[in-house]
Amino acid sequence: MSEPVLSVRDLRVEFVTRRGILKAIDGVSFDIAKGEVLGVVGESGAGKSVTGSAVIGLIDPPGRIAGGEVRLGGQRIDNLSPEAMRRVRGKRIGMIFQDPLTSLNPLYRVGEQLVETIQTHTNLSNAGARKRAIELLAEVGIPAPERRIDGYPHEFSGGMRQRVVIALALCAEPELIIADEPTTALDVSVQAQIISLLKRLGREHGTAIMLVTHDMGVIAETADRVAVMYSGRIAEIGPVRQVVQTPLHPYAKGLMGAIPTLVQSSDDRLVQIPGSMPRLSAIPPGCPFHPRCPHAWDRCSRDRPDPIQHAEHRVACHLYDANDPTAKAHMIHTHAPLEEGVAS
Amino acid sequence: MSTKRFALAALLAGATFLTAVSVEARTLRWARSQDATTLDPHSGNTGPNHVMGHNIYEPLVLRAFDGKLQGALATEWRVLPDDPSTWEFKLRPNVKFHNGNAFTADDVVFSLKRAMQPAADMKSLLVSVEDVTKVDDLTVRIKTKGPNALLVNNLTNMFIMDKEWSEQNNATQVQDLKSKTENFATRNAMGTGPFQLVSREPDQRTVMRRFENYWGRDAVQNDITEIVYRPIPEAATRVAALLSGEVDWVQDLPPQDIERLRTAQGVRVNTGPENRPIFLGMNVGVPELRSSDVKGKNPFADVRVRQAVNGAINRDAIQRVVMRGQSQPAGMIASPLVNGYTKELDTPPKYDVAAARKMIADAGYPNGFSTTLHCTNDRYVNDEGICQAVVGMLGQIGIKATLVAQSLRVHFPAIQRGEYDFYLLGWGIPTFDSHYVFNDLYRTKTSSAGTWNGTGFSDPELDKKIDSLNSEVDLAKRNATIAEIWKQVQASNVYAPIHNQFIAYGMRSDFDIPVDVENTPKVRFIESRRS
Amino acid sequence: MHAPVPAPAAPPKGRLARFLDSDLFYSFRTSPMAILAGTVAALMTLAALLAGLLAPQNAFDPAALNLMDGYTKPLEQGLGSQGLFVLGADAQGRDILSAILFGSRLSLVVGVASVAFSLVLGVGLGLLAGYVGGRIEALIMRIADIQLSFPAILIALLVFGVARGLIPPHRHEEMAVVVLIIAIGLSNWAQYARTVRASTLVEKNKDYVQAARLLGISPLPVMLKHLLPNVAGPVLVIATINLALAIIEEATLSYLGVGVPATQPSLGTLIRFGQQYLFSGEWWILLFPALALVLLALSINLLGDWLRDALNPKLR
Amino acid sequence: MIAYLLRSLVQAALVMLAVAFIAFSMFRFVGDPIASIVGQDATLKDRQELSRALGLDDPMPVQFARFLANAAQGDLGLSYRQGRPVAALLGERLPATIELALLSALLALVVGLTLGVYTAIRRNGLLANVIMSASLVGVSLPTFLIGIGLIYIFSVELRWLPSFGRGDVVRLGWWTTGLLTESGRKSLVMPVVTLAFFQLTLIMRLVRSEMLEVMRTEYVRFARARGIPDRVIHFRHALRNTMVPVVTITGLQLGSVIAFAIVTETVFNWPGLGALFVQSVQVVDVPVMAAYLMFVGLVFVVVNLLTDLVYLMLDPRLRSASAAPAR
Repeated sequence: MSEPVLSVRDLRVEFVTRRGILKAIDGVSFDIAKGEVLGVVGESGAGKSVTGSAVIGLIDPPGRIAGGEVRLGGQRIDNLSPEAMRRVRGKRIGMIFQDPLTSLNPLYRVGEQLVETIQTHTNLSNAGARKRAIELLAEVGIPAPERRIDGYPHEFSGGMRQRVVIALALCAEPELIIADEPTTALDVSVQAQIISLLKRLGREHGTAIMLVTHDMGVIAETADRVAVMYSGRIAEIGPVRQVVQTPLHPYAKGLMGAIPTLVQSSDDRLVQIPGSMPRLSAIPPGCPFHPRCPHAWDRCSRDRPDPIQHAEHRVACHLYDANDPTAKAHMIHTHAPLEEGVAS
Repeated sequence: MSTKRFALAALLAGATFLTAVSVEARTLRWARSQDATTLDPHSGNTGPNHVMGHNIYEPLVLRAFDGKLQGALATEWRVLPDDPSTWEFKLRPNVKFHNGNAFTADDVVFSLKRAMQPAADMKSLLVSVEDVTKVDDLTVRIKTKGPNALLVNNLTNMFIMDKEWSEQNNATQVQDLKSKTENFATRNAMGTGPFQLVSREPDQRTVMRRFENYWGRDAVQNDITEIVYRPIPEAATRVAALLSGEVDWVQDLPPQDIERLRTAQGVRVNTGPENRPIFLGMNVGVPELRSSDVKGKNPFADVRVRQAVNGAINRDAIQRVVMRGQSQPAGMIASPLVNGYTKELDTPPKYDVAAARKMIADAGYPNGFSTTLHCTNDRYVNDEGICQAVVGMLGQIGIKATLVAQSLRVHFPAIQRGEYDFYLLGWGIPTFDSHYVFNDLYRTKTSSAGTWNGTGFSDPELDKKIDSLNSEVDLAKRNATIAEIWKQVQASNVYAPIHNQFIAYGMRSDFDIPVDVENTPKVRFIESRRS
Repeated sequence: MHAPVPAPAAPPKGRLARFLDSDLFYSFRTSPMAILAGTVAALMTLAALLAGLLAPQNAFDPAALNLMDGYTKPLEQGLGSQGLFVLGADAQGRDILSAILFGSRLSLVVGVASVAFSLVLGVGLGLLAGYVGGRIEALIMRIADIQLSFPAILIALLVFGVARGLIPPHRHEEMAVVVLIIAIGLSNWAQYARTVRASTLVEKNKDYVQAARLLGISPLPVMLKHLLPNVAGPVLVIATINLALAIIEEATLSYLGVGVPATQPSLGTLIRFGQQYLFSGEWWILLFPALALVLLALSINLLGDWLRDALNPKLR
Repeated sequence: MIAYLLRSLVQAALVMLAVAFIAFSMFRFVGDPIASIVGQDATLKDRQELSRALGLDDPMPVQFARFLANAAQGDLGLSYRQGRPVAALLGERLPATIELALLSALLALVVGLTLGVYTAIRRNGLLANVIMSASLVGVSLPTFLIGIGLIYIFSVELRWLPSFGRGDVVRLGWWTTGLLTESGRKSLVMPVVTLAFFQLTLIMRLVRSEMLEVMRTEYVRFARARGIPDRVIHFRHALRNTMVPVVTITGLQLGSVIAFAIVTETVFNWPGLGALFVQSVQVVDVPVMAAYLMFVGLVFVVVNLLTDLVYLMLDPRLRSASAAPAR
């Protein structure tokens, strides 16, 4: 297998506050291959967006990258100088923000913003950059781009604006696109269009895409692999089909239960997880999920689970620790469907 | 501005070719708190207006820095032996106006009549005049309605304009503030004085240039070629300007700065008495004070209360602290320069708080009473400070006075309307005669007399005596009446005299300008000192 | 089966304890500038309030002054009363320390009262504008615009002039403080109105307000309950900063000679008097009141500045 | 857009009318206008005649109507004190105040913007913190104290700069300027600095907080995510967006500089409108005060209009909204 486009190892991001150091991201590792779409899911506050920001180097004080490494095409980028990192942004990593209404500077024509970005990363002349901008707009499906290029953002509809945002992210044909909740702010009808646009672009350009969202539907439809985050850690990561259909981590199970359209389990049960994700300032020791976990036993509140390769999944749960003799007992006695998952 | 001045200067040089001998230009930069309201010499009877007048225009007679009467445009004057109601003035020959016109009797007749016009503020000094006639080119007679032995005293600020210039420029009528037009003479001037007007920007600056054909040029003892007069209302700014050398002369130096400036490098301070007593007036005429907690009666109507007020004022402390020594505590409303002044009368009432308290109690106010003291804050030397001190002193005898200090523009008319219960006033006496004091301050208020009597004090017997002074030609007899009146008004205690104020001129040390008793300094009398 | 561990119940805390644990107090505790400013402001306010007890002399009672103490230098004995004058005496023999205490009391009273006045006025008008809308809103906000564009000092001068015309002359002095409060208050209300109106507009469009409307219930009481906590922060910040402005404004009016009576000098009046002695060597008459004024205004400004940052977490 | 302008003009006229009414009515009762005309020896009869001639006996509405009618014709009356047409008085004083106000506004704007941007970009820098603290001291210093202090230091002690007035001015038509002479330029320094000080700190703090606000917006983050250099982000994206709210408030602030000059002109004896106003207040010179207020109102209206235009220029959203309100 060729080298992944993005390789994140043991990434840790901290926020220094008066109540101590908050660990927003704590030991996250994952890869994204060329042309692959990695979905990152989790509740808000789980650290998905922070992971995206950390990769592109947009963690602002009081936040900081406290450890680990981020490699882009094999090159470490987490320790680059601000100026070098700036040149990576937009050029090699594109980013799409959640709200197209606020992502564009309202005082400049979309063409100006496109040309500015293109010229930042290429040596194109004004005319050349404008030509390229029109091509980009056409590519993201904006009708009459020659005309619309001189429009102001407020003259575009929400979906069209998100297309402009995508065009902006594509300006320099980046290897990786981080899409942070790209459809959340859009109408349902528009969401599908944007998703298919993203998929098409990823396919055509071979761009790796990190798709951050809390919408399992979008993930299931778009991603090749998916990472489930909880309290700044990856609870489970694996191919989208497996993770969605046979989640291993108790949290993932609960999460997948929330997608009735995709998980057509026989009894139509919608798994609810009692409680809520802890605040960053109060992450419990051991497994952060243990207070809510129906399978938790004393070890869970003591040892932090490391990711364990389990079939095509990697899961951070003591239940799957083959070296722990008690683990199996806890699993068997509590949840029948899990056995099926493991068996298959 | 500078180009305009240059053009004017060039024009001037052309007109007066006598100035071929070049003299080194020397400018007197002169600052004072207020500006003249107009240059029209007959339009407003105020000190700042006369300051301008005395340098551009000239009267027939004037008072020098020391207050001595001397001839200006008149060389001799007398009452006609056969007619005590007619004065004759011999005019100075070979006098030229700034435009080259010769000064003649026509100009005098024109100017005096102009000053008697209804719109003229100066008319009150000429009420006794019936007619002015020309005898010949250099002789003028003034006929009065009855004998007026002191007429000449009333002419010291009566300026003579060029008749021809006035006619040419439509300035024969005194500037009338009722009509919405400006008089040519408001901002232009044509006199015989030692300086001629170059430019005037009201409230900003007035520039005058030496008149080379001035008749008295040889007697002038300085080489000042130009005057730049600038009003600077803020006292601190004036002093700063003097210290920093931006002005040469500050005409009204605050007393507190005198000591410091005396020791400052390059600055000279001259002080001296002004002919202007400062005093408090008490309203005895109203049945009930408007501002008092005593209802149904007027405490000031009781002479014991007035005596108590007089006795409660520590004039020495005011002189020492408020005035920094720049005043002479007074017991009468007349400076030593005034006819009728005596040292005995001027001895201030004894400062005795206990006695004053007793008098107040005797009058039926053992707990005192409240009233409002009205005061100027922009007219006299430290006027507001005097009033503050008085309020404190009266507080010690139980009179709770609230101080209201405001501009003279508000203060003076209210006095004239008799609206105040208790007020501060100063009284300059340009005629140097007691009659001016009696007639305006003590006489019963009518349309032409008692105009500044805001006390409501009225004594018909006294009025008769005051009026008799107008036509009394026997000076000895007249002086006896004056002494009699003084005795009577002093006993009334209706005013509480405080002091005669001194004024202080601060200047750069290459000037030495003596204090003018009328505070209308005439620059031609300045003796130059070049360092 | 392991029951989920219940979240630890927070121990019940008193109001004070909650305040002491709040972000606001933490921010205060860790900002040396805020502590310093708060201490200075508190001390000056306390001293001013206790002026009657602390001051060696009743600076507002002319009868208590001894003219012969005039111009006593700092730390010297007066010639008249033989008393010690720590900060010297002015031209009337008024103890500068006492004058500053009494003067700051007056400045603070005028400042606080005028701020309260403009706050009530501005919040009321802002609510009215935001809630009623339409022409009334347009009118109020237009007036607010105009008010904001005219400097407070000019408005205050005008109000002062009007009041002078309406009040009979012999009552001018007793009314002076009230007039001053109204004059300054009337020149500062617009900011409150703007802030409150903006918040009201936001609140007005919320679902519960619409629901109440549909149900025919007046949404105003509920709205106020939601609204007031929201605007409390910004209004408090504006009020603090305006307090400093009001104190300066009062000083400026008194400096221009249209403020309080000279026998009851505020800090501005003292500076006006003191300025006359700028060159004559009696520096203490100007310097100490000026320092007191700047210190008072600066400490309040610092507090306001800190408060704004502290209440606006985005800035942290 | 024309309707928009028309509405602005009508509003402006209403503002002017209100200002005129306030200007006229407030000082009508204060003091005694007659006192400023006649000298100390005026008789009661003189006073009554004068009162009649000036129309001071007429009912208030009549006086106001007369005042308005005259003002509309450019006749602002005759100064009670100087006996000269008020229009001429204002005209003489106008250049001094305009010159002072414009230079102060320019100084306040340039320095305020620069420092505001600087302190926003270097939020936690030492110098930025020093500047911010200094600005608070500046806000806490009353204008008159700054003036007094400057005079004491630079005129009295150092003798570098003149303490009062405009110095020599050059006349250009009806305009006068102090910029063309050395003494004129020197005279401008301290009043301009004094007047600009307060506005400068206000603008600086406003720019800083608005810019910080803008720097937190999504589009700035997005611009950073696109690799746009900081310089471009600060000065192209953030600054222009900062300018939208700043322009409104700054515009009004700068308009008020003219009236703010009251105190500065008094301290420096600057021969401008503000000093004239204070003098007029002291002597109850109603026509001058009324005219001055109307002038300030006019400045407000004009500045407001200009601000609206700049606003339109800066913000395309408004532009299209006003061009096609139906959208």
